[in-house]
Amino acid sequence: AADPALIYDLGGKFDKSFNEAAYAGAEKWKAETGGTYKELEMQSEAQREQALRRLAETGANPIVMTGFAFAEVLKKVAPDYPDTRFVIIDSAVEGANVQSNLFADEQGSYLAGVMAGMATKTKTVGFIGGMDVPLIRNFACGYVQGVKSVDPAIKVLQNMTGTTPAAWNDPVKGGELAKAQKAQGADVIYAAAGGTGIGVLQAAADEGILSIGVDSNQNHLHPGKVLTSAIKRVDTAVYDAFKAGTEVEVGKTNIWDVAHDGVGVAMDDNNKPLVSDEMAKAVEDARAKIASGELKVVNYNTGNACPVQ
Amino acid sequence: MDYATVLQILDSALRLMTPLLLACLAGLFSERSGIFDIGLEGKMLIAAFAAGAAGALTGSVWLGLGAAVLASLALAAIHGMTAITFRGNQLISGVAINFLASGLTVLLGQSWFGLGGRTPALEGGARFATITLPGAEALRGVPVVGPLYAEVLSGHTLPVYVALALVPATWWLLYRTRFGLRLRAVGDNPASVDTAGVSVVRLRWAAVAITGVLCGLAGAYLAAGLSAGFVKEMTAGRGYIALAALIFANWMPWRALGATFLFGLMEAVANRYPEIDLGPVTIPSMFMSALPYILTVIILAGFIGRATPPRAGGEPYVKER
Amino acid sequence: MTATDSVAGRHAAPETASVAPAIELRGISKAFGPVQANKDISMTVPRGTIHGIVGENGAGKSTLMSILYGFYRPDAGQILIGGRDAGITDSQSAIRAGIGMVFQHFKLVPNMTVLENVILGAEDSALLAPSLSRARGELRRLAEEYELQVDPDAVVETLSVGHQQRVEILKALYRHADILILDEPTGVLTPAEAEHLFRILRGLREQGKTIIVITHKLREVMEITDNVSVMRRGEMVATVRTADTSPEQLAELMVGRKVLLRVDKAPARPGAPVLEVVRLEMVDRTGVTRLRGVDLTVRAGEIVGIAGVSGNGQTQLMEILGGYAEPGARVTGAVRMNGADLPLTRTDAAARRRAGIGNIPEDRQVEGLIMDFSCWENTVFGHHRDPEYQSGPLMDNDRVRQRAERLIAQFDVRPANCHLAARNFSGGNQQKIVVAREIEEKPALLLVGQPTRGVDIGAIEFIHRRLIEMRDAGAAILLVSVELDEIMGLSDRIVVMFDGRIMGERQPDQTSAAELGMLMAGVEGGGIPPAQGQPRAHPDARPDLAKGIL
Amino acid sequence: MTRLPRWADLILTPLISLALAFAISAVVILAIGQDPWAALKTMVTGAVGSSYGWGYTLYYATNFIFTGLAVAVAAHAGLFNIGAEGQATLGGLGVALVCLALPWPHWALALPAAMLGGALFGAAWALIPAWLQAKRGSHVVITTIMFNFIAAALLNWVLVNVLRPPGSQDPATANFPAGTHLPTLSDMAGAIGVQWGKATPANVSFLIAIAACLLVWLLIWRTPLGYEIRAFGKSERAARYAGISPVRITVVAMLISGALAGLMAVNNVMGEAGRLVLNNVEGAGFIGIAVALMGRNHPLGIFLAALLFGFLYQGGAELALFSNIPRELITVIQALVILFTGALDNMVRMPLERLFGRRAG
Ligand SMILES: Nc1ncnc2c1ncn2[C@@H]1O[C@H](COP(=O)(O)OP(=O)(O)OP(=O)(O)O)[C@@H](O)[C@H]1O
Ligand SMILES: Nc1ncnc2c1ncn2[C@@H]1O[C@H](COP(=O)(O)OP(=O)(O)OP(=O)(O)O)[C@@H](O)[C@H]1O
Ligand SMILES: [Mg+2]
Ligand SMILES: [Mg+2]
Repeated sequence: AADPALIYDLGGKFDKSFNEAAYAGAEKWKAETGGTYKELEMQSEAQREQALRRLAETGANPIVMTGFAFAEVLKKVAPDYPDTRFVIIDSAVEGANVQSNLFADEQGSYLAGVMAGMATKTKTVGFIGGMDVPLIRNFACGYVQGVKSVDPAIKVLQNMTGTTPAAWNDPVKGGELAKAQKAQGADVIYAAAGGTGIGVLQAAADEGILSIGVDSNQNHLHPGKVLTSAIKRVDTAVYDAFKAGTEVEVGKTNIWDVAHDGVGVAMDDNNKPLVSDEMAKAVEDARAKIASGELKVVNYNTGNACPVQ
Repeated sequence: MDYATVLQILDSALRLMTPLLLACLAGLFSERSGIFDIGLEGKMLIAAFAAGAAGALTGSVWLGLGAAVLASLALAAIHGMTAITFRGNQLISGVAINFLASGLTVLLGQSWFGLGGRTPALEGGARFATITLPGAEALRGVPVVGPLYAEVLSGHTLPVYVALALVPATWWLLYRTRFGLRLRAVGDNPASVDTAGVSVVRLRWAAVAITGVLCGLAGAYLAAGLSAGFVKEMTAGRGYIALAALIFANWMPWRALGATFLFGLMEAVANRYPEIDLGPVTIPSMFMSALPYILTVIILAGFIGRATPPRAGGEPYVKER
Repeated sequence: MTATDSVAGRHAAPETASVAPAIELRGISKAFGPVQANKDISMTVPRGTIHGIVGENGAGKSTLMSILYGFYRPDAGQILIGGRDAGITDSQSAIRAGIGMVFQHFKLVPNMTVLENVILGAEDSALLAPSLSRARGELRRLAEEYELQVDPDAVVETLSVGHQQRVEILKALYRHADILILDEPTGVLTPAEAEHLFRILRGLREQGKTIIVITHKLREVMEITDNVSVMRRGEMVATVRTADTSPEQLAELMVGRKVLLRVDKAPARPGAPVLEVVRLEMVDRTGVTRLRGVDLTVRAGEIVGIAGVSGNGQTQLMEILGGYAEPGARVTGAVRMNGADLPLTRTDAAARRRAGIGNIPEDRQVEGLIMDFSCWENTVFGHHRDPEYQSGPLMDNDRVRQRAERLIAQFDVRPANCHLAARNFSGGNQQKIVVAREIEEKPALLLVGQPTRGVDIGAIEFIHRRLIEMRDAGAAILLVSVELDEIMGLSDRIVVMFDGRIMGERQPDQTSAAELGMLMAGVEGGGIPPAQGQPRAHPDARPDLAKGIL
Repeated sequence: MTRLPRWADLILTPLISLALAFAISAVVILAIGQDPWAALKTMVTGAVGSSYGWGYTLYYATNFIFTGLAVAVAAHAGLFNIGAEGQATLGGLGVALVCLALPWPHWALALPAAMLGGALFGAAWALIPAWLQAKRGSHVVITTIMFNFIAAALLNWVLVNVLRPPGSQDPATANFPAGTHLPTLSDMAGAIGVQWGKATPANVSFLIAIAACLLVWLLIWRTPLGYEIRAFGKSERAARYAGISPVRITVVAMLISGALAGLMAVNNVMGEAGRLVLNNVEGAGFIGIAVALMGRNHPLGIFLAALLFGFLYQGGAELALFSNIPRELITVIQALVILFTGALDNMVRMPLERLFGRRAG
C-alpha cells in the first residue's frame, strides 16, 4: 500500500507547537502500525505546490498538510491527482478528494482565558500572537471572551509578533514582547505564536510570571510556570487520517471543537500546583456549556471582528 | 507615556542594542583596517548557533561563548583569506559568508539535534546570568534616578556590560595606542604603513580576528542572553543593521553607541507599540518594523550627515600588479 | 659611435674612497610579470654625496629605489650598505639599515596629523603619548637644523604638497636615516620650493648623509648632484661624474640616440578669437575657490600655453572648458566659442565635442582611455554617439575598427594591433591613441593637457609636430603643461596661472624660465627682468635648453 | 602579470572553482553523516532525470536568468546590485496588479501588460538607490540591502491590508483570472504534438528569459548605451571626460537592472503561482549574484550558470524529499560556489598563472 505523507508548514516540524503536534500524531501512528511515512518541511511559500505535486507523483496517499496556507495551492493541485487523497488542517477546501479539518480555536482559547482571568492578580493579562492573520485573531478573540467572562474589568494586552511567516519563528522578539507586557502589569501571558511562543514562555518563566502555551501541551517546558496550554488535537487529526490511509474520508469537513475533544486545555502534573480546584471547576463548567451549545463562543471569522476587546 | 513605560522601553532598548553594538564595533575594527565586512550577519549567526549547541551539550555558558567565538573566528578567517591573502572581492566574500552561515547552522543543527535547525533550550548555567549592579535595590527608592539605575542599568547579562565597556575601550585603543594608530593608518593608506616598515597583512589579520571575536560575543548573547537557544535565522538582519549603524556612526566608537542605541530604541518602541495610532491614520506595524531600514537609507542619503568611509576600504592592498 | 659606446666602461665607482661606499647594488634584477623592470643592475654610491638617477619613464628607476628601500623584493642581486650585506627584505629592515625614502606619490595618511604620520611605524611603546611628545621635540630640533618647518598638529591633507614633502623627509630623518632617497621630488614644486629643497639636501650632505635623487629634469641634475647614473629600459647604461657631463650627453644616454632638443615652427598667423573666457570663477564642492576671474582668449591658428605648478586651477579650467567639471562645483563667468556663449551649468562633455572642442586630457590612463577596452573601442571614446559610427540603434563596429586601423597606421602606434586592450600599450603609445582620436576629429579648439607626460622623446617629437600642424591648419590650441620647456617651445603666447588667477601673459621669446618661475610662484609681475635671470649660473640661461623640451 | 589565455580565464578558472566548491560540499555532506555520492545521484536524477525534473529545473533557471542578468547589467556599470531580491518582489506586485486589474481574455494580451508592470515596478524599486548613489554617493550595496528589507515589509503590508481577499487567512492575493494563465512548456510541447512533461511550472517565460539574454548581449556590446555603461563601469572619471553622465548611467543601468529583476515575476508569480504570495522571490535575487559572478556577467555564461543553479535548486528539493539531508545543504553549496567563483577567484588563478607562465616561457 502507499505510504502516507505529511507536510509541515513554515514554522517547521519542531516548533513545539502546531507542527510538532502533527508530527506527534504521525509518530504515534508509526509506533502503532510500524508503517513508514514521508514528510516534508516547507522553506518558503513558493514551494508548496511543488511539494504537493512531488508527493502525489511519488504515489504518497493520503497526503496530509498542516496550515491554512496550503488551501489555495491545494485547490489547484487536487484535481490533477484524482486518485490521491488530500487532508488539510486548519482550512476548508472543497474537492472530491479533499478532507478538510477545522479547529474551534476560539473555544480552546476561551478556556485558557477563563484560567488566565482566574489566575491573574494584577487584573491584567496578555496575549502574544504570531503572524497577524484572522486565524490568530480568532485565538485572541476567544481568549478575551474567556478572560472577560471571569471579570469584565480585566485588561487584556494584545501584541502580534509580525506580519510575515518569520513571525512564527522569532523567540527574541517574543521574549521582548512578553517583558513589555509584564512591565505593563500582565502576570499571565498567552502565546499563540508557534516557535515565537517559546521565547514568550521563556521570558515569562524568567520574569516570574505565568504563561499559557498553545497547540501542543507545552506545560513541561517550564514546569510550574506554564499555567496551561490551549491544545489543539492536530495529532489526532493526523493520526486518524494516517490510520484511515487510502480510505480516508474525503469531500467533507471535520469540525474539531470542544464537544469532539478537538480543542481544550492541558492539565497535567506540571501545572497541577497552579490550578486551584475552583479554577478546574470553572473550566469544566465552561467546557460543558460550550459543548452543550449553551455557551456560544464567537468565532472571529464569522464577522471579521471580535465582540470584546 | 508614563515613566515606568519609558524605563521599560529603555531597558528593552539596552538589551536589543547589545548585539547591534557588539557587531557594530566588530565591523568598526575590520573596516577601519580597510576590510569591508557585510558578513557580520553570518558570523553572528554561526556564533549564536555554536553558543546554542555547545551550551546545550555542556550546560556551560562559558563553553558556549568559547565555541561561539571560535565559530565566528573561523568565518572571519575565511574572510581574511579572501580579502587579505587572495585579494578577492570583499563584498562577495561577505555575501558568501552569510549564505554559508545560514545553511551550515541548520544543516549541522539538524544533524546533531534533529530539531529542524533549532538547538535544545538552554537552561540555567547554559545561559548568561543577570547581574544586579551594586546598590540597585538600595537606590530603587530614589526618585527618577533610582528606578533608572535599578531597572534600566542593572539586571542585565554580562555581554550587555561588556558591550558598553567596549565603547570607551575601543576609543582608547584606536586613538591612544600604537595599534590604533596603525589600524587607522592601514585603513586610510596601507602603503603608508607598509613603507613605514609595518606589515599591512598582519595588521589586517589582527583587525579581522577582533571582528571575529566580537561577532562571536554578539552571537552568544543572542542565543544565551536574549533568548534560550538557537533558532534558525535568529539574527534576523541584525548584522545589516549593525553595518548601517557603523555608517551612521561614521566609523567612530562613541557614535556607534549612539547609533546602535537608536536602532535598539526603535525596535523596543516598535515592540511596545506595534501600530502607532495617530488619530486619522494608523502607522502599520510593517512600517515600524521597516523603520530602521528606512532610517538607514535616509541617513545614507546624507540628510543627517555624510559618511566618509576609510579611504582604502574595500580595496585589496596590491603592491605588484 | 653611439652615445652609449662613448661612455661604456664608466661603471666603475667614480671615486675610489678608502671607506666603503654608502650603497652598493650588485646584479639587481626584477620582473613584474613579463615586464623586466630591472636587469642585472649594479651601482655604487659613495658616502656623503648626492647621486642623481635619470632615465625615461618606465626605465626602472623607481623600481630600483623601491628595491633598495625593501618595498619590492628583487628577483636576484645583493644590496650592500656600508660594505656589508644589509639583509634588506622589507622596509622595516631597510629603515633599520638607515635608509629613508620619499616616494613620488607620498605615502602619508591624509587625515592624520603631521606628528602621527611621523611616528607611524616608529612608535616607542604600545602607548602613543610618550612617542608623540618625544616626536614633537625631535621635530622642533630637525626643523631648526634643516629648515624643515611644519606645524606638527596640522592635518596632512590640509598642507601644500611642498609641506607634505617636508613631512616625508622628516619621517625619514626621525628614523635616523643616513641614506635618503627622493623619487622625482621636484615634479610638484614651484621653482622656489625646489630651490628650498635643494638647500635642504645640500645641508644634509654637509652632515655626511648620502642622498639619491631621481629626476627627469637634467638641469637639476647638473645643479645639485655629484654623480649621475643613467638607466634605459631596465638597464644601467652609465654612471658619470656630473662635472664631466652635459645635458646633451645625458639625453643621448637616456634615449640611446641623438635627440633634437628643440621644436621648429613657423611664426603663428592668428585669426579670429575662437575661445573667449571671461571672468571665470569656480568654487568646488568642498567650498575651495579654484578659479578667480580667469580671462583668456585663444585665436584660430595659435597655441596658447598655460604655465603653472599643477594644482593652481589649470585642471579645473580645462575640465570646465571640456564640459566635465566636477559635479557640485559652482561656476560663474562666461565662456564663448566663436562668439556664442557655452552653458556653464549642466555641462556635458559630449555637447562640447559637438561644439567643436577636442580634448587631450591630462591623465590618459584615468581619463583619456578605458584601459580595459580594446584600442579600437578607445578610438571612438567620447565620439561614440556620433551618427557616423551608428547603424540603426546599434554601433557600427566594423566601421570603427576600420578607422582604428587607419589611425594606428597614421600615428605609428605600436604594436599595430587594434584588438589589444589599451593597458597593454606603453605609455607613449597610449598617448598616441588619444592624440590620434582627438586630432582626427579636426576640432576648432583643441584643449591639450600635459601631452607628453610620461612619453619618450621620440613620441614627444611626433606629438609636438602634430600639434603644430594643427595650429598651422587653423585650429586654436590651449596647452597646459607643467614642463616649462614644453610651454616655451610650443606656445605662441604664454599665460601663467597661480592660485586660480592669471598672473600675467608673456611672449615666449621675450621671457625666461626664471621669470615664468617667479610668476608661477605667485610673485606679481615676475620680479626679475628676463635679461638678468638667476644670479647663479642656471642651466636655463642656455638658449638651447630654454627652448628645448627636456 | 602573466595573463591567462582567454579560454583558461573564461572556462578553466570557473570550472576549477566549481569543482573545489563541490568537493568541499561533499566533505560537508560526509560531516553530517550522509553519503555524498548518493546525494549527487538523487540530485541528478531528480533535476534532470525526467521531464518532470527538467520542468522544475528550467523554471528555477528562468528566475535565475532574470536576476543574473539584472546583477550583470548593474555590474557592467560598476554597481553591485544586491537588491534584485527586493526589485523582483516589487516586480511581483506589479505583475499581480496588472493581472488582477482586468478580466484578461487571453494570456497573449495579459503577458505584455504584466511584463510591463513587473519591469516598471522592479525598475522603480531600483530607482531610489540608484538616484541616491548618483546624487548623494550613498553606497548602492547598502541601500539595496535596505531596500530588500523595505520591499518585504511593503509587500507584506500590501498583501495583508490591501490585496488579501476578505476572509482569507493567507497573506496572498486572490487567484489571477484564468485569462492570465501562461502556457507551460509542456502545453507548448503538446501544441506541436510532442508529449513533454506535465504539471511543471516551466512556462513561456523561459523563452522570454532567453530573449532577454540576447537583448542584454546586444545592449551591452552593440549599443552606444552599452558602450557607455561599460565605460562608466571601468572608470567614472573617464566617463565624465567622454561626456557620459554618471548620474544618467547609474540611473539607467539600475533601472534596466531593476526591470530585469522585476520581469522575473512573470515567471514565478504569473506563470507558476497564479497569485502573489509572500516571499515569492525565494532568494532568487541573491542567487542572481552568484549566477552573474559565475557567468562572468556575460549572458551566455549567465544562462549556463542559471541552469546550474536551477539544477541545484531542483536537486536540492528532491534531496529534501528523498533523503535526510535538509534543503539547507543547497544554501551551503551556493555559498561555496559564490565564495570560490567570486571571492577566492585568485586562489585558483594565481597557481594557474604560474603554470601557464612556466609553460609560456
Ligand atoms: N607594481 C608594479 N607592477 C607591475 N609593473 C610595474 C610596477 N611598478 C612598475 N612596473 C613596471 O616596471 C617598469 C619600470 O617602472 P618604474 O616605475 O621603475 O619606472 P620609472 O623609471 O620610475 O618611471 P617613471 O619615470 O615613470 O617614474 C615599467 O614598465 C612599469 O610599468
Ligand atoms: N603595469 C603593467 N602591467 C602590465 N604590463 C605593463 C605594465 N606597465 C607596462 N607594461 C608593459 O610593458 C611595456 C613597456 O611599458 P613602459 O611603460 O615601460 O614603456 P615605455 O618604455 O615607457 O614606452 P613608451 O615610450 O611608449 O612610453 C609595455 O608594452 C606595456 O605593455
Ligand atoms: Mg618612477
Ligand atoms: Mg612609458
